[in-house]
Amino acid sequence: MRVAILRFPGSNCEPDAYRAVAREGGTPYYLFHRDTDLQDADAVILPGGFSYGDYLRAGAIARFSPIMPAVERHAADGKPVLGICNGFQILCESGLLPGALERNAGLKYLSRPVDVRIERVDTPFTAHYRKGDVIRIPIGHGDGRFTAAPETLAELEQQGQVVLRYVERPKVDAPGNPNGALNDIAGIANRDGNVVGMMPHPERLADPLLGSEVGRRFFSSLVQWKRPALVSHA
Amino acid sequence: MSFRVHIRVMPRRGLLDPQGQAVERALGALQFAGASNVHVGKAIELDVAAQDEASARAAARAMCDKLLANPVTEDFEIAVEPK
Amino acid sequence: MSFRVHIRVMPRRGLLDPQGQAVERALGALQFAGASNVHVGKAIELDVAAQDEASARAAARAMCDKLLANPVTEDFEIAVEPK
Amino acid sequence: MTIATPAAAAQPYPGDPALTPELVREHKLNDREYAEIVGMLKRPPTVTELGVFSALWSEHCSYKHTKPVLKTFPTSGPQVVQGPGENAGVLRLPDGWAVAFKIESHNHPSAVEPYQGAATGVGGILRDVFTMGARPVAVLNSLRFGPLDDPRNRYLFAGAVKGVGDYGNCVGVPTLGGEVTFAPGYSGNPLVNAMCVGILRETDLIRAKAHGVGNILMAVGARTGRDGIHGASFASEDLSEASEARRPQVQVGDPFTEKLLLEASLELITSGTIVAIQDMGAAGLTSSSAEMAARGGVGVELDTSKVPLREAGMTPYEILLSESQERMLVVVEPHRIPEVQAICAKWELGATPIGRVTDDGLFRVVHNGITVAAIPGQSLVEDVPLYYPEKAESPAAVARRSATPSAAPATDTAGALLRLLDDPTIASKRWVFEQYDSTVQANTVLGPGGDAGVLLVEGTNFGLAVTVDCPNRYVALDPYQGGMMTVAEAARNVACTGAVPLGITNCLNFGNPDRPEVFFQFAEAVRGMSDACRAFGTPVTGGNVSLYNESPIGAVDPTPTVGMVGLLADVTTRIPSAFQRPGDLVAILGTTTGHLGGSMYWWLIRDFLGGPPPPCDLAAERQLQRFLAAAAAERLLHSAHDCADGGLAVAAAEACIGEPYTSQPLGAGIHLEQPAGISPEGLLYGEDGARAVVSFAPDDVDRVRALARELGVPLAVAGSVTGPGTALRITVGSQTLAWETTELRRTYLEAIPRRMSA
Ligand SMILES: Nc1ncnc2c1ncn2[C@@H]1O[C@H](COP(=O)(O)OP(=O)(O)O)[C@@H](O)[C@H]1O
Ligand SMILES: [Mg+2]
Repeated sequence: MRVAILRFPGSNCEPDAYRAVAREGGTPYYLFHRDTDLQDADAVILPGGFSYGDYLRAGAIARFSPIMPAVERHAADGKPVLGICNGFQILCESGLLPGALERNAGLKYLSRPVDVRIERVDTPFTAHYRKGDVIRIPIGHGDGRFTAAPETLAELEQQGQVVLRYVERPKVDAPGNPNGALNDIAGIANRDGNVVGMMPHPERLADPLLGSEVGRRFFSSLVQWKRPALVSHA
Repeated sequence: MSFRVHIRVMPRRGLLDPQGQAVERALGALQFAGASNVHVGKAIELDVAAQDEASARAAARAMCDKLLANPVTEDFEIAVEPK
Repeated sequence: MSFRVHIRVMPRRGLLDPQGQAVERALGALQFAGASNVHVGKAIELDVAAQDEASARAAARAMCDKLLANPVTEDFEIAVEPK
Repeated sequence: MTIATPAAAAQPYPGDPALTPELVREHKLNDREYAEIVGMLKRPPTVTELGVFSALWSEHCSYKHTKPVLKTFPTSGPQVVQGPGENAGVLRLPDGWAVAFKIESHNHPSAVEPYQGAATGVGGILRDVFTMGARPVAVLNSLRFGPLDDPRNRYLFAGAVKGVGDYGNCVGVPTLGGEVTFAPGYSGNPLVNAMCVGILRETDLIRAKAHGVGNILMAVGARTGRDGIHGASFASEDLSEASEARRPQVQVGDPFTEKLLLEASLELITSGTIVAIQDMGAAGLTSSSAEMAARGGVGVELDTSKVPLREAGMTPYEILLSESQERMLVVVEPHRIPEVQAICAKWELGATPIGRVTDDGLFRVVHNGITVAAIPGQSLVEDVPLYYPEKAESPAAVARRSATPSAAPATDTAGALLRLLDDPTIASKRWVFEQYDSTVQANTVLGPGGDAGVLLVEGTNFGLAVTVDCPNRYVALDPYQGGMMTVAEAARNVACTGAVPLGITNCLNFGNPDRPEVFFQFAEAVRGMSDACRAFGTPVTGGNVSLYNESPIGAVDPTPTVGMVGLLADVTTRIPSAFQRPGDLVAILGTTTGHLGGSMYWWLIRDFLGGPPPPCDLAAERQLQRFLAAAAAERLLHSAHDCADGGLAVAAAEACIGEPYTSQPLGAGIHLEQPAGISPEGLLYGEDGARAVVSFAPDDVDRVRALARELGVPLAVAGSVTGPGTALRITVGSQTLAWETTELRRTYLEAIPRRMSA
């Protein structure tokens, strides 16, 4: 599985995604924002970081990078695209995913663990989890409050496009939803389920040496992903 | 000709504006009792070279549509003055 | 009476404005060739209850001095309109 | 008297003001220094030269008051690859790896503009590390402010924390630790120290030494504006209203450009394209070029009219002294300029030739063809007049150390624990470190909140433990003991994770050295630190001095902050600080004498800040460090937490409290023997050093005891960990004190957020 990992000026989690893919036996490689060809990628990851310093709005400038038209075509072909954190923000800005990621309700950057429930297991990134699994992985963001117009939100729920939701464990002394995201949304997919964006960072807990590797299955799912046979919608 | 363009990008009415709320609370705490309905957005200023005011304004609108404002969550206003 | 107050808080001239620079470069890359001298600051809107326009303005200035603008790095402008 | 011929000619730049005694004084150069300058040049300096001397001969750049004392630090050891004198120190790690690390202050800029001051402090220390060829893998920060009931202090605290966070987060380097202390002495003069740790292959190490006559100097990165002109001399004066008025243009940080500069610099270094690289930090282009030339024993010629500017009409004086951030000076062989430019262009950065290496030993500056400065380069950097200030301990300090509290002993021994946990200096710093990305780079094994941060060195299975510490109260009461204790506490924190302490960097924050009591503190603290470093085998690899930390209300507490790194041969053996499992046994390591002098307990509960601080027993500390490393290697311990502020009771409470994200804190039942002559307060809240609270499986008790005996560490098995939501019970003699751990946790977690939302 060839996995293109995009580097925008200011990306800083691309080595983390690279390692996570390589560990599961995939073939990661970097592409630069100025590239225009995905070089036969089977999947694309837009990593975390601060593309263009997050100046103006997170992801707003990166979405115009020369590489993005190729990503749009790849997505339109139904192939897997994952945006993590800043990558999620770029996907929303570019319209590949609906909604927007706004300043955290607490107005502060937040680096902490969150508990998220896997709501969908038929995406290329979550197939190795069981529906309802709750995993604890880190977030690190200042702009992670998922927002969408009421109609969009209703549609996301109806279509089952919510992939990850923040949950609160009993008797903890911190809110389960760290940023005020509507409907506790931590990650969503597009209609076809091939494009996924998420605020938490599974790639940061994917190495046995770190003491927890609960994030690994996002990458093992991807590396072993087989595209389902096309079902005609006609 | 060159125009100075002032753009105000504000959170869309009805959406949560935590920053506006925080400022409103802080103003209250500082005893600025008369302040209410506070919203915080972005101010962008730039020079635009254009034939006339109308085209400077049109250019600024295009910039907002494309880049400067997020159509999902923000509204914008443009003011143009000759330099 | 109540006034609608618009405040623009901008990075002080001469200080580095990385955000303005990034936006200027992005506009250039998007072929908005005519844009230059871009600066990005904060826009704040609020209602102020006051006797008259002058005291609304004075209140807004006090808010800027105390809270809304950083006296070391930012300058502000105030516009007041009756509601 | 004969008129000597000038060493080299230089002319005023058109528009320069006349050289007057007032102008000389405004440049913070005294008569003696001015005479030395004239003697060195054999003519009066130009105004540009005056600016250059002012910057390089500031305390900040020249260490003119402190050099002789700093020379007494132990700096060698088998692990030292690079000691003091470079941008950062470097220690050897296994398998060809090395660690570069350094700490630096940004106190004065942060007092004026906390957000930008702290942000640019982080930016500067990152550059110090990546200019060595190391990739930054961790930052730490040490912060000190006046009490949080003052809104100005809250503003400074909030701004500095946001500045540290925004910068490091954007560059993508995890913040793995730090400390925050609040005390009245820091009102008006906060301390903001930032540390960076980087990893490199030892063979990729590059030193900031210009060589090769004819090689080209290039400016890489951001354009030069009028930011922070005279920042170095500004850092070398008391904070007064006058300095408030003449404060330089604030330096604004741009972490986005820093990230590009980081990638470009590492690519320039590892590709072998460049000869040397140094960041333009304090005193900008002047110090970077003059210091690189002096280290290489060559001259330099700069053409300031070639420097890319952000603002039109800057004079050579302004260009030389600008402290615009995110700039590098690079030395390149002429034929490689295109390669350098290509690498920089890839990272969207400019790279502009602005000068060359010469053979005449001069620091020469030309602007539009006019030579505006020509100074013997070696002398400029090395012949700064040294000062040997007087030192004498103030009688008030002696009296404070020998005093005891006059208020009656407290009656509510149990309630004291809640008071201590609610004090912002002891309370959880989660409000702070959750604003810092602590997991980016995917190597974080132990994040902030414990004793030291631990990270995996990528591509290996070993880890580094990192910490910054300074028990400033102790240093104020007894600078020698306090100096030792600073190193001991850092080492203890590192050791509690199971790591072996390797070496230190330090940031010496003191008041005005011309006052004998301040210089006494300085010299004694350094002596104490040196003794501890020698005893632990942890050499000093570099550091930074920040003097003149005084505000209208007086000097700050002497604060010699220590940054330490330690090695965990197998990162999976790391020990967390909080209890992990109900049923585990709890033991106390070390000797408890009930020493309350200098304690937080006396200060908060008995309203008395004084007495002798706990004496530092270096041998006992060393034995404790050895025990913890050995026990970790055998995977014997489930938790280890040192006793520091607030003593045993606070350490035990913190071990119960753990993280807010676990469902309910654990409890513990602990029994303390009460030897004759020791009060319950002393047992619970005394701050004797060389102690830790550990937990382990009951099955391992014999092995733990044997190891402690073998290594000479006193160990008392004192109780056990109890289940979630149970109380912390401590029996002292016949008296049992009990606390609801949910209440302890709430108090500890809420102390800072509650004050910050006031
Ligand atoms: N400014 C800070 N930045 C990051 N982490 C911090 C900061 N202040 C405190 N911490 C974290 O909280 C832990 C506990 O702080 P402190 O009580 O000062 O510890 P100790 O006494 O063990 O040095 C530190 O080891 C560190 O991990
Ligand atoms: Mg500790």
